[in-house]
Amino acid sequence: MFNLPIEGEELFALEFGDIVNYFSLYTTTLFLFATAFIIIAIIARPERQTDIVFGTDAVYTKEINQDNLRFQRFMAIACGLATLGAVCSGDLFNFSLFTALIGITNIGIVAGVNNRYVLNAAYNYGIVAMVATTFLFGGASMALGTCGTLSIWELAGKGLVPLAAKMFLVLGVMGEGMAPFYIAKAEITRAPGAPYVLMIHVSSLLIFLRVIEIILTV
Amino acid sequence: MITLIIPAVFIGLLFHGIHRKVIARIQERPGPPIWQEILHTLKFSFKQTWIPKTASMPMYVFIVAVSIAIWTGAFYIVFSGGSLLLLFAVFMLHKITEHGLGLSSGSPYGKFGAIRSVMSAASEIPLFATIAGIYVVTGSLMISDITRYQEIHGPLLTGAFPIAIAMYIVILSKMHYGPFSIIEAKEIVSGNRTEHFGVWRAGLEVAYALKTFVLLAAFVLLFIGALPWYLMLIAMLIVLISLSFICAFTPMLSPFDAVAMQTVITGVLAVYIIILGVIG
Amino acid sequence: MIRHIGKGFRIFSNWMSTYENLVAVYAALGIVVTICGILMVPMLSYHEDQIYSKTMNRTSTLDPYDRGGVPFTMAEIKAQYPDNSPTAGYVTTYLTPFSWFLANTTPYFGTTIVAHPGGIIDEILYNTRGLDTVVETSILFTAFAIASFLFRRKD
Amino acid sequence: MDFYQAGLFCTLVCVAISFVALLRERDDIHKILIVDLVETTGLVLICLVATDLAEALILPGLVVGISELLMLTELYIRKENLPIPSFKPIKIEVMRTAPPIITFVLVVYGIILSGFSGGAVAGIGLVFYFLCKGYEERFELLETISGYAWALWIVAFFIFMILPQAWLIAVMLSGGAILIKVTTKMALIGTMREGRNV
Repeated sequence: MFNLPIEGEELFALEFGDIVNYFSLYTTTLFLFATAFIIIAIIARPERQTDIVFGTDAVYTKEINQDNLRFQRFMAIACGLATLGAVCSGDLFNFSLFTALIGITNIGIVAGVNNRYVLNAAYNYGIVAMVATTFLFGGASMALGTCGTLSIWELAGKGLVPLAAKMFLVLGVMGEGMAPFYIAKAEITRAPGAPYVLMIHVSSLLIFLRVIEIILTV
Repeated sequence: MITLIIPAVFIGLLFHGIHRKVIARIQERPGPPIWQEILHTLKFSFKQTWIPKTASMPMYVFIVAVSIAIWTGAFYIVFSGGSLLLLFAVFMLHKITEHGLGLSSGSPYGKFGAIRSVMSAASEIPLFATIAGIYVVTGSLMISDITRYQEIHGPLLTGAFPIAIAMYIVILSKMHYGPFSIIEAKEIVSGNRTEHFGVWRAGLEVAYALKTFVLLAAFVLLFIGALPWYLMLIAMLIVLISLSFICAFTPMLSPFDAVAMQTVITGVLAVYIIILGVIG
Repeated sequence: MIRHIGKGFRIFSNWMSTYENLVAVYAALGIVVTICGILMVPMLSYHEDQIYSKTMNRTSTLDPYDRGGVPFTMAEIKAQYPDNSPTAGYVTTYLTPFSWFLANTTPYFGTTIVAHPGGIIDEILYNTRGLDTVVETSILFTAFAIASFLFRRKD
Repeated sequence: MDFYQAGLFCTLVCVAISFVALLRERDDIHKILIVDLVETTGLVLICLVATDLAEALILPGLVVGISELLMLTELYIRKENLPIPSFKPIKIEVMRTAPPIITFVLVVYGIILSGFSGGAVAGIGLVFYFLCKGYEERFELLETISGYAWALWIVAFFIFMILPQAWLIAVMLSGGAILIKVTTKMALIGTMREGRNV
């Protein structure tokens, strides 16, 4: 495996045909973190949001629909699994596919919420997530065209991948994970179901961390 | 290494106290004694503790544990000369705990704090500029390699000044009472920490003290180089006091302005890094 | 002067804080990056030594579906890690009995005259790039789950 | 300038143009159409590699685009609270008598074909049947079958990876499972009318 002074030593590699997944100290940390939050999403009850009735002292808690809750939990777990895949994938295209899956499940987590603002924000976010796949796949395929391979193992440390492909990958991940585009994500966060909504942020930050490792490595 | 954590926590808490004191003196108030934050933490440790009925149960507790765990990990990374990328990861993961703290309780104030922390996601990106810049300059991301590089080529503070600014802004946006600390603005009570009291609050204070200590230590190690421990503490104190001055003199920005400001800074730094990368 | 800068900044931050503008912000970033990409095109050159390079045997009766080798044996595919998948080609050359019959008796299999579907798995790289296939179907599955959940909500 | 560079240049220009369209568009429903355009240019970027691998990568790319489109349009309908159009079934005699036999033929032919394309053929048969005949929805049943078939297909993939000597079983498993999966998924489209969910 590559021995670069970037992310700590390699721990173990998992082979699936031409796609070799690997775990370094760095990716293992991310992996464990995502696992912890998947477990939390599985076992935690959602919080009950309290609202203050304006102009009075009355406080009421919102009820969460049971069907919606199950669906949200399913999507949060799917999102967590996609994140696990994205942080350990050793192949550029496979990474972009996992990232696209994260984008979809993120919208799924809030899709069932009956709030106009949340749905509007989710819709706008969805459009950005769709457009971002162009950059993700474009970045991966430009790397393939100019280097002849997609494997991060083969590319590591050689600096062959052109800057344009790297920029495309980063912009793609920014779109899928909404990394610095704060506003729609802040609206989405208003949705109830804290353990599941938190998964949106966990996944998007982790893929952002991963893509940074990738562009520094290849 | 593990035994060093306890003094680091106390020094971090003391730093928080000094930070409050400096701000108070600049604003011509007497201010609390500098060990006030230590007393706070001890007091919270012995207060009654329970979990709010509306909270999302395991998550409410778990998030405090995660907060302590990641900063303990960061402490270990910085002082064992580990990867800077891992430190960056910890810093981003800290963002998650900020969201989680606010979201887990169900309180509207906590929720506001969490939403503001989601909005200010751009505040983490300058650290990426730091990392990319340091990698371009030194060719390594291992903190041990970077300190060795500085022994040969002199401190990075003079060699790569804009990168140091980026890291400084990152630390500034994490300081209490700073221009960017919209998460803990007083109009939303204590922001995302509103509903965490008793032992949970004490745990958070410990984690935040470690955070301040680790960030300041990382700044000194990355831009000035390895120093003996007493000089290092003095250097950290100087950085802290300079931050306190900024916090005392600047008003808190309104949330969207704070975020827009951070976005602009990030954009400028990104352009700088790309230029540095292309030329270098 | 400072007042104008402050006013401009306020307009900027107000604009940024409207989520209807989100798509436009991303599109603007996309345009900038794409233009950077266009400027860098002269620096990108095609790498000739590609994996899974394309070879077409026009005389084969299996023409568009022919991946080399006899079905159910090893196919010669230039894979990235051949030692990880020594059995590549076991599946990729599989044909349904009917297509096998067509291919053996007529030269028209896969042409417009007999536009007959290929094998069990049309995806040529199921064996070597299988993880892609898994993720791809998971994506479809998830999207379908979301769409049907939204479709069937009664409230 | 070789062919790849020329192709890349043209495609990137197309990407930029489509993004200009996205930048100027204000209407939500039109944004979806433009997004489809943008995705197509992304696929062209993959095509430019022109190897068997590129061919294998296009399918996932296409699927991602289609599935996101499916989800977003549904989200749009939900967001805008659009009512689902109701209409009376057309009363044509042939639509009551023909479906069983046509569906039977198509399903049998699909099973002979097996695999993905077989599933599509059999699925069309079922879509036709449900569109003409079925006024009651059987979402749960179809979904369950489809889900299990999908899981079996993934199991087959892992057999290929871990136990390559058992490839024949895996081929049969995946061929059968994908047939059922595609058939049921397409049949679900036929049931997507506001009927009763049994």
